[in-house]
Order: sequence, then structure tokens, then C-alpha cells
Amino acid sequence: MKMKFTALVAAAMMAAAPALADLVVPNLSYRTGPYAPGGVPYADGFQDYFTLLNERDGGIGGEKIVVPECETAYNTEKGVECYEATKGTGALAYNPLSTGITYQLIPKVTADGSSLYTPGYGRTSAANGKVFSNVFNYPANYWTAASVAVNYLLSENGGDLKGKKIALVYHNSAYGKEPIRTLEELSKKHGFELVQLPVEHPGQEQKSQWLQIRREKPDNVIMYGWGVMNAVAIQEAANIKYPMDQFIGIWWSGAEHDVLPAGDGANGYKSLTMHGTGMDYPVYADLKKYVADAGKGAGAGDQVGTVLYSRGMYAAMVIAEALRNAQAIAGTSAVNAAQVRDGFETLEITEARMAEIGLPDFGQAFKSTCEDHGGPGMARIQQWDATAKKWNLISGWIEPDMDVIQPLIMEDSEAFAAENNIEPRCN
Amino acid sequence: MNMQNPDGYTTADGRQIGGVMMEMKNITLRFGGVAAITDISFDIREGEIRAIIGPNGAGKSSMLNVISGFYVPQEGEVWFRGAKRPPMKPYQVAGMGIARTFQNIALFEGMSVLDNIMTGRLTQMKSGLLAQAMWWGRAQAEETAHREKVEKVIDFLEIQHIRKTPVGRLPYGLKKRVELARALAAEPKLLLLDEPMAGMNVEEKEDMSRFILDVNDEFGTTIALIEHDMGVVMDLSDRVVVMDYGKKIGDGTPDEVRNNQAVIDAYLGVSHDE
Amino acid sequence: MPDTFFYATEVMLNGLMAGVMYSLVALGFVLIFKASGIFNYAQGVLALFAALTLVGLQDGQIPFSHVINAIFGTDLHNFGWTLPAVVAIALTAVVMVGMAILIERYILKHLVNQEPIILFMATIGLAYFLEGLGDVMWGSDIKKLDVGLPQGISETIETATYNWFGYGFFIDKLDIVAALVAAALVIALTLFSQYTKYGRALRAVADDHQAALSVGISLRFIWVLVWSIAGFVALVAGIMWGSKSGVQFSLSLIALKALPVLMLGGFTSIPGAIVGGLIIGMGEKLFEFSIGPMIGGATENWFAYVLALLFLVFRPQGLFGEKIIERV
Amino acid sequence: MFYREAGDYKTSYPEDSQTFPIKFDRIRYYAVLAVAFGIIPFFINDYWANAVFVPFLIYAIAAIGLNILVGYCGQVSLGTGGFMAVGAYAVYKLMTAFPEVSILIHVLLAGGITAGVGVIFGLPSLRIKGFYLAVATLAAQFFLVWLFNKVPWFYNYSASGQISAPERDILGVIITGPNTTAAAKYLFCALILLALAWLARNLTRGSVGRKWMAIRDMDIAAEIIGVNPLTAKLSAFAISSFFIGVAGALFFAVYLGAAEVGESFGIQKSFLILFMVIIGGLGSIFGSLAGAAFLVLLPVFLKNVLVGMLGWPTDLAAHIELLIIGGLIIVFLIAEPHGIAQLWRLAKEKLRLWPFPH
Repeated sequence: MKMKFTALVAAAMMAAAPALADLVVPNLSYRTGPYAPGGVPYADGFQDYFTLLNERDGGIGGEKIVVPECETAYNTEKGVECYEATKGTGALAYNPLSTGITYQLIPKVTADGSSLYTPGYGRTSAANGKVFSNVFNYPANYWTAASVAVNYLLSENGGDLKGKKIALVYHNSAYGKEPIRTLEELSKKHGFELVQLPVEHPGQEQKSQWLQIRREKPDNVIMYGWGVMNAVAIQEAANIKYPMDQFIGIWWSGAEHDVLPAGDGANGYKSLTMHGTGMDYPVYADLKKYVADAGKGAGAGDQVGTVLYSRGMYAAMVIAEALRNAQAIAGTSAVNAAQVRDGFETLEITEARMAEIGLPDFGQAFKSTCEDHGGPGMARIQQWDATAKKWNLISGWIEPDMDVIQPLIMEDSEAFAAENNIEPRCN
Repeated sequence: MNMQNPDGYTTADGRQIGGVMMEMKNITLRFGGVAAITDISFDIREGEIRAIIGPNGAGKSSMLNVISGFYVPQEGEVWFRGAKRPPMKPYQVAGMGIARTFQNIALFEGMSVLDNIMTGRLTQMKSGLLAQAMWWGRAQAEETAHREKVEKVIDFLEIQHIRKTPVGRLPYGLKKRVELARALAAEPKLLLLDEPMAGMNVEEKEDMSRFILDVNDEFGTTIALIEHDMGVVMDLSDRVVVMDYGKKIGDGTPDEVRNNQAVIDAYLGVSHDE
Repeated sequence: MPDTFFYATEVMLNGLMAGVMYSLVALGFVLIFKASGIFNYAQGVLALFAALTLVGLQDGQIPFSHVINAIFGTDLHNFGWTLPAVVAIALTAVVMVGMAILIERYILKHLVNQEPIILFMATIGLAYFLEGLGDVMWGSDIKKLDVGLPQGISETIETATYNWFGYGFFIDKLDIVAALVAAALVIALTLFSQYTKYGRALRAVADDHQAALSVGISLRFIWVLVWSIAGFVALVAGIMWGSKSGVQFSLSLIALKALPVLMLGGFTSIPGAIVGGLIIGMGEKLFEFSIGPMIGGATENWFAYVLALLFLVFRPQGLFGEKIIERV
Repeated sequence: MFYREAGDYKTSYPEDSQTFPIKFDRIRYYAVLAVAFGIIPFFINDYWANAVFVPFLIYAIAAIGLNILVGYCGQVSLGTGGFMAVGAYAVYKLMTAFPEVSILIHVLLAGGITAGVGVIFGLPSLRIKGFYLAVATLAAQFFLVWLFNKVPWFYNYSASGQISAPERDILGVIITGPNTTAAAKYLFCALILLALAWLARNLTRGSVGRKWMAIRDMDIAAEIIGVNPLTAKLSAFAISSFFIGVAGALFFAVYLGAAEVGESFGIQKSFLILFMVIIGGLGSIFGSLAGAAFLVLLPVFLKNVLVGMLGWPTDLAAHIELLIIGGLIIVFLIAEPHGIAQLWRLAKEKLRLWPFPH
């Protein structure tokens, strides 16, 4: 009985293993659990882009891309299982869309030689390539987001935030706490008052926080939320009649399902974004032709063009470019994990290249170096139009205040290096 | 026979009874506004078999609970071996050498007969947590020594064959016997029996009576018991306290009590429910 | 500081309102515990399932479409109709009754006379099962629940209080509706248990299983009945919470907000569930308002439990329980 | 035929109270140990270690700990996740504060600290009983998670509050950090489990165990026959928390390598471990192991079958997984409310008679 069971598990694992010659990019997704509404579109976009490359171009450099999907349910233990299950198959890069799983995988991928790509999430200080050799989080991260938001508010207020009051409503978890230090520094620098309002997971009950906002009347509210917390916060803001255009979410608080439940009340709500929005990009024609119409779309196919779908697609695009870059450097199409890491480290994405791909002006141009894995950290502002039910970009690329952020990155990464005896590289 | 003699007396069957072991002085116990026991005093002598009788709801079990420290009376004092007993938790009372059985069997249903009886030895087992965790020589030796004592009780009560049986599977009569075994395993100075023969058939009652007498005889254990079967009470006990409505209405030898008018009235009247 | 006084009052009022929302969930627990001694952990998931079903019916979603599509390669999503809210609610209530029958037949019947902890675990198993079923049937994306309940600040109250006190209080219209619904629910339940044959049967079972059986009430029927009612209460809770925060997996976690209410009010007392909810709601909001800022905030989750715990340590019999006299 | 007790006489009381009174059981026990320590370490790879064996071993430790409290002492606790967090954060603070001290000592100290915390949160059990107590332990769960999330000292003031386990070794063999070999991880956890299971067995067969069980079966009677409920309950909380603390320390340091308190040690963890205990069998150490094995293996197995073999979409598979696990739990409780351990006992009783059924 026991033997049979073991044999069955072993057989099941064999069946899951793809052929070794392909380029393997596992998709550690979550389509279940409390954060599924965010995980589903992201995973769909991620899958679809690689499917497009396979169907249209025959893969990258002639190599098919295999994207084994593994359900993590946003749970670190399942994340471990997924990592271990896929790493034996020649996995080249991971993108787990979970800060918890990222922290957990950082030492593992470093030891195993593969790469971790965490655009806009994960461990911010991994931007310091000297310490985190195998982790890449360009083009932007949690701290640059906070700074971009403040810079946007500066520009709205004629460059002066002195005496203003800004409230931070955040998910009371590792992720939500990320921007606090940055914002504290910025509040010192620009002289605004910072009010911190943590919301406990899952965030269905936020009356206390929003009553406090109603009492204190902050000039602006910045939100770092995820999951049901976003929708509830926007609803509560509408309930207390907080002016929506004073309310800015990070890019994880700016999807359609966050604003739709509040109906008209959400009109004017703003959020950051690190990529374009909507379907007005040439790539969508190809996606329709080669993926959706061919019946090869991931998931239910109803997420195409949504904000988080776009983000999953963006992440896939960057990984694909890194693979292409790795092939160019290594001079072979069948690249291994170490070569892909080099591909990430020397990746440069230009505006011209993005136009070529069919995503003109979709993301910011950036160039990675040995020291800098974090990119320029810019973001744009998008605003929700409740009548048209769509997001509109209302700003160009806004730069973060790296003078404030860079020391913080150095401090945090050096503490990590000291705790773990890591010798800085790139000298 | 002079039962008021402080040094003891001799019973009809020639057993020598010692001085006062336990004395209840003016005990009053109330639940909320309702008095369960009102101003009762009596004593229990060394080596004696003392019975408490009375109709349902007379407060007998409550009295036993006062003795074993489970209820704390609002008024009155409990004296044990010449000293006033300070307020105590039940387990401390058990530690003084007072063991008991219960009206509705209170065995540990999830454990085997042997383990149940071994719990009777708990007050005397001293090895510490760490020693036990390591199962060091001392803990093991202690376990063995106590096991030997328990086996004696098992032999005495003739329950060798069910040693390893889970208590939950035993018939009622055997459960009663195991409960007695658990109390005896503690080697108590004073044994309290709450209706030891309730629900038993004649044969089982005879067995149980024999065990009670043997315990008193062989180990010299003082026994206080509550029982409904008048025949059994009169046969077994040296002295009887009679309670009704929480008050003492009689106290003396079985013969004296039998002829007490108040007692006769109480028993002829309708028994009242609890 | 009159401002602080007004703020505190406002927080308190909103705490009371939040408490009503907790009570709605707690009521379902109480009903089942009272009639069958089962601590039904699945109550939160029942609310989620009811809300999912309601939205699904209302929007004409095809149940299990995801599975069907996966297996047969079809592309089904919708029946293409929208039902009026009232019809959808009625249909969902029917589904909940059907569920109660199934639960009784396939689970409870086989677990009669088991220890409470076993029954408790069975309901956790049920919770997992229903969670999976809800996802498979209706999908796991976030859904908007709209049965036409008003939401947002009540301007009437704000203006009125502003005119009276110089400070406009914030009261959510949805909360007012919830309070009214809760009141109606309690009145309905009371009338039901006082004046109908089945209601009296229910009370008889709650008081004494044996006695109830001996007067010829089928225990199985009672269980179906009480689970149906609990299912209906779950539907009400699901509508309220779903209108507030959308319908999605996290909705099942509201069970955790009801547990301290149960501790405080007692597992068997309907008034306890209401008053307990009010105390917990008010207590946690006031604590977050007054002490929260000093210790970093986000205290509500644990403070509700600590409040209930402290209360129980000093009064183990709960809010409405009588002093326990232990007997041997 | 081989499985019998006839002819297996005991001549002394210690022999009678040994763990495996039947010879065949003893032999099988040694065989399992031989496989666990002599064979598996040589064949184990990262997947089997990280996805199956290490979580199983660690959950088994936690399940034994919780079983002491729930199964032996009858005090239902839903604070397990919080207590594991205490173990995890304690070991993290110790590891980073005293890097030169052996990790083994840190793990044991973390268990000790958790025991202390467990005693504090066990105090209400003296007044509160049954489900009220179960719900009350949730106070510990939520409060501890909040505390570790809120007070930066616990996570050494890192930006996000995540804790990461640095590399540590025992006698030159790396035990924590990414460079740990599968075999080292496995053996370290297996040895700790073996030692703790042995401790638990000793405690539960002696007078301490009897006190716990007496309290569990009938607390009032237990007190009257001389069990001090205060020490009995609190010792159960302490010992149980020690086990859970050690499990939490290993969970963070050896298994996950990095942890965030709300995510890794949330309320779901408390329920999961309670499940293991009940499905395995209350009041049975073997049952704790069986329950942990069942609930660690089942999801991995289902996932590999549904996604790997049948090729279903991952989300559908995950939902079906929930359905199956929930359904199985119910089926299990209906078929045998006393858990896998009881099924095993019944199977053995049948085996004892084999091949002659009468």
C-alpha cells in the first residue's frame, strides 16, 4: 500500500517534467485563496505572452518556452513545494508574485543559480546587485512607488507639501510595511505629516481607519493594499465622501476589481502604474490571433487587457527579453540558468525595443548593471473613470527621489549581507 | 458501650474503635439562597464504619463533598485529627489521606482499569517531570513500586482479568469495583463511599459489602458511607447519622437510629426530590 | 475637549453598528449550537456560499461552467439572464434548505452522539468542502453583490447632528439597514420559537434531547430545520457583508469576527449574540481609537478576543448564563 | 501468524509497561528506524526533503505537542500557530544575537521560551472550559501574530518585518540556510522528532500522563482524587508549547528559511495541526505521526495526480483538492472518529487472529 502510493507520487512527478531542452519559466501563480482575484489575471497575462511567443515566433531563438504552472495559493509552504517541484526541470527564472515567497526564494535561487524576477514587489533592497546577485526587481519597487506618489503630490501642490497631512493606509503585513521608512524620510525632507493606518488581513472591516481619516482630514491618502482590502477601502472612502482624486493607491491597489465594487463612488480614484493600460497596443492583435482565437488562452480568457493581466504580460515580456539577451551573450539558444542570470544582469530595454515588440511606450526604458538591479523606479499615474469603466493615464513617467531611497537600499541590503556573511560583488 | 468516650469504644462484634478522626462542627452550606446543609455536627472515629443516611435530597452527598473539600461550607469547621482544617482545595484534602468514590461513577473512561487504579497513587508519586521524560531509573523504579501496590489492590478486589481493559467497556458492577480499587490504591486513612451499592443486584451487593468489611478489617481503614439500602447500612455500620432536609435528625448506633421517631417519620413521609 | 467627546461617541456608534454585523454571523452559530450542541465552524463559509449562490443566480452564471469548459473544451459562462433580487434571494434560500437536508443526511446522521470536538472537526471539513464547492461552482473572482441596499454616509443623520451638536456624525446607511434586519431577524426568530409548533419543538430539543424525543419530535427533522434556519441567517449575513465588501473567498473569514461574540454572549443565547456583538464591536473600536495609536494600531482582531477572554475569566458563565454549580 | 502475543510472556512490571509489548511491533519499530536513518538519508533529494519529509517531520513534532494538550489533557487549543511563531522568532533572535552558539541549543531554547509563553496563555484554562477555552486560545493566536508583526525588535528592524535564517552548522554540517543538503535537513529534523517522540511517550505513560488524562476524562473527579488541576493543566500547556515551539523554530529555520508571521503562522496553521491530531487520533503519539503524514502527503499527492498526471488547470485542481480534503475529513470522522491510530489498532486486532478468524 505504502509502496504503491510512493510509486504513484513518483509517477505523477515524472509526468509533470517537461523535456529538458526547452526554456523553462515556471509560473508560480495563485488562482485560489484570498488573493485569487489578483492572481488570476496576472497568471493569465504571464502565460498568454509566452504562448504568443511560442505560437507566433516558435519560441525564443528557436527554443520553445515551457511555462509549467504551479498553484501557490499565496502560501509560502506551497511556494516551497512549487519551487522544488520545478527546479529539477531546468527552471531558469521565477516570478512568484508574493512578497513572502520571494523572501523565501532569495537564498534558494542564489544557492541554486537561477534567477528571481520580482517587478514592483518582493524585497526592495534586492535592487542592490552587489548583495543580491540573483534577484532582479527592475523597473520599480515599493520604495520608489512611495517616492513617486509623493513627487506627484509635490507637483500637484506646486512643489510644496509643508504642513500637509498624508495618511498611509496599508496592509498590515511585510508588504504593507515596506513604504513606511521611505515615507518617514520623505516627510522629514518635505515637511508633511505622515499618519499610519494599518489594516489587518483580510481587511473587510476598516471602519476605524476611515473614521479616523474622516476626523483627521488628511490632504491625501496613499494606499498599499492587496486583495479584498482595496475594494473595501475604496468603498469606505466613498462612504465618508473622501475626495477620490486625493486618494492614490500603489500599483497593487489599482486594478478593475478594486474599483468596480464601489461603482460611481470610485470615480476619480488614482493609482500608480509601472506600465501602460488598456488594449491600445499592437501586441493585442497578435494575442487575439495566435492565442485567444486559437483557443490557447490561459484561464477563462475574460481577463485580457485588464491592469493585472497587463502586468503579468509585462513581467513575461521582460523575462523573455532577458532570455533573448542571455542567448545573445552566450551564443547559444539553449541557455542554462547561469547564462540567464547574466542575461538579466545586462538587460537593456529601450523604447525602440518595446515598440518592436508591439508595446510602444508601455513601460519605461531601463538598463540593468551588476550594481543596479532595480531600474529607474519610475511610475505613471492612472485615474479611474467610473462611467466608462476604464483607467486613463494622467501623467508621464515620474521619477522617484533616489537620494532618499538609495541610502535606505544600501542600509537594508548591507544588514542582510552582514547577517548572512555575503561578500559584496561588482568590485 | 460508651460512644462518647474520647478514647474510643468497642463495637458489638468486638472491634476496637479509636478516638475522633474527623469532626464536623456546625456545618452550614448554601447554594445561592438555598440551604443544602443546616448546622450539622457529627464525628467520625478512627477505624469506624460510619454511615450517613436520609431521603433523597437530604444533603448527604453535599456533606460528603464538604468532607472531601469540593464544597466550602459558609459556616462551620472541619477538624481532622485534632486540628482545625484550614480552607483547602480538594486535591489537598486527598493528599491528607482522604479518598472517595462517587454516586455516579466518576472513572476516567478513556483509560484502562490499571491506569485508573494507578491514578489513585498519584498523590504519593514524587518523581519530577524531567525524570519522567527521560524515564530515568528513579522514575521507572517508582512506577514499578507503585505498580506492585496497585497489583495488591487488584488481587484483593479480584479484578485481575480486566486489568488492561478500557474502563468504558466494563459493566456497571465492575466499574463500581474499579472505582473502589482506585480509592483503595491511595491507601487512605479515611475512605468516603457515596452509595457504593446503588444499582446493584443482591449478589453484587453482597460482594461489595464483603469488600467494605474486609477493607476496614484488613487495612484498618476508617470508612464513611452513604447508602440507601437500609439492610446493608444496618449490617455494615457502627454508627449512623440521619439527615433530612439538610438537618441532622438522628445519630447513633443502628439500633438507636432505627427506634428514633424523627427518623421513622422522615422515612414514612414522601421522599422529596433534589 | 468636546471634539474628542464627539469623536469617541461617533466611534462608539459605529462600533455598535459593526457589532450588529458580527451578531448576524454569531446568530447562526448560536442557533445550531443550541439545538444540536454542534459548534459549526462552517457558518462563515455558509455565508460565503449563500452570497456566491445569490450573485450567481442573479447574474445568470452557469454553475460549474469552469469545470465543464475545462473538461469539454466548451466556452460556457452565462445563461444570459438577470433575476430580480427578490427572486434570487428566494431561490438561494431554497438552495440553503436543500443544503441543510444534504448535510443532515450525509454528515450529521452518521455522527449522532459523537463527542463535541469530533462534530466540530466535521464542520471544519464541511467548511473546506463548501469552500471548494463554491469555487468550483461559481469561480473564485471577486463579485459585486447588489440587491439594492443603500450604502454610504447617511446625510440626514450627518446634517441633523451637525445642526444639533455642531458635529456631523458618520453613520453608514448599510449599517442602519443591517441593524434593522438584525432586529427583524431576532423578532422573527423569537416569534417562530414562541408561537409555532416547530419553534416550540426546537426549544424543547434545546432544553432536553431526551424529553423532546419522548414527546415524539423527530430529531432528524429538527436538525434539518435548524440548519435551514442557520442557512437562512447565513444568507442574510452574506448579503450584508457581501454588499459591504464584495463576494469573495475572504467573506468566509467573518466567522472569526463572530467567535469572540460567542464567547462573550454564550454559545446558547440569542440575546447574548446580539448584546455580545454590540459590546465586542464597541469595545474593539473604542480600544483602537483610544489605545491603538499608542501601540501601532490594527488591534481590533486580537482585542476582540482579549476582551472576551478577560470577561470570561471574571465571569465564566458568560453574559447571560447563570452561575454554574458543579456537582459530582 | 507472526503477529501474536501468545507465548510473549512478561515477567516483570517494567517489561509489561514498555512501549511495544508485542515482539513483532518491536521488530517493526526498529525496522522503521533503520529505514529512516539508514536508508532514506542516502536517497533523499531536495524535492522529497522540502516538499514531503521535512514538513512531515516538523508537523509531526507540532502534532505530538498539540496532542499532549488536546488528546491527553483535554484542553482544546487553537493557538498553535501563534506558539509556533514564538518558537520561530525566538530562534531567529537567538541565532542572530549569538551566532557562535550551536543551532541545536537555540532550537531547544526556543522551545523553552515558547513553553513559558504557553503557560501564560494557559492560565485562563483554570477558569474556562471546552469550546470557550478553544476560542479563548485564539486570543493568543491573534495577539502573538500582531505582536511579532508590530514590534520591530523581533525582526531586527528589517524594512518589511520578514525574518530570514542565516547559515548555521552543527559540527561543520550545515543545518540552516540555502546551502543545507537535503540529507542534513532531514536527519536533523528526524533526530529531533525521534527524541521528542520518545520524551512524549515517557511522559504520557507515567504519572504526569495519568494526571493529564484524569483531567481530560473528568476534571472534577481528578481534583478530588488528588490531582492539582493548576499544575496538571499548566504542565500540559508548557510541555505542549515546548514541542510546538521547537516545531516553529525548525519550521522557520530549517524548512522555510524565511517567514512572515501572519502568513506562515496564521490561524490556518492552528487548524491544520488540530486536524492532524484529530485525524491521526487523539491521545496517540503514533496517531500524531499518522495525521501529520496524511495531511502533508495528501495535498502533494492530489496536486501531482490532478495537475501532473491528469493535466487539469491548476486552479481547478486546487479547488477540487479542497473538496476532496474536506470530504475525506468528513468521511474519516464518520468511519472512525478516533482517528487513524484507532483504525490501526483495529487492523492489528484482526491481524492478531490471522489466519484463523475465530
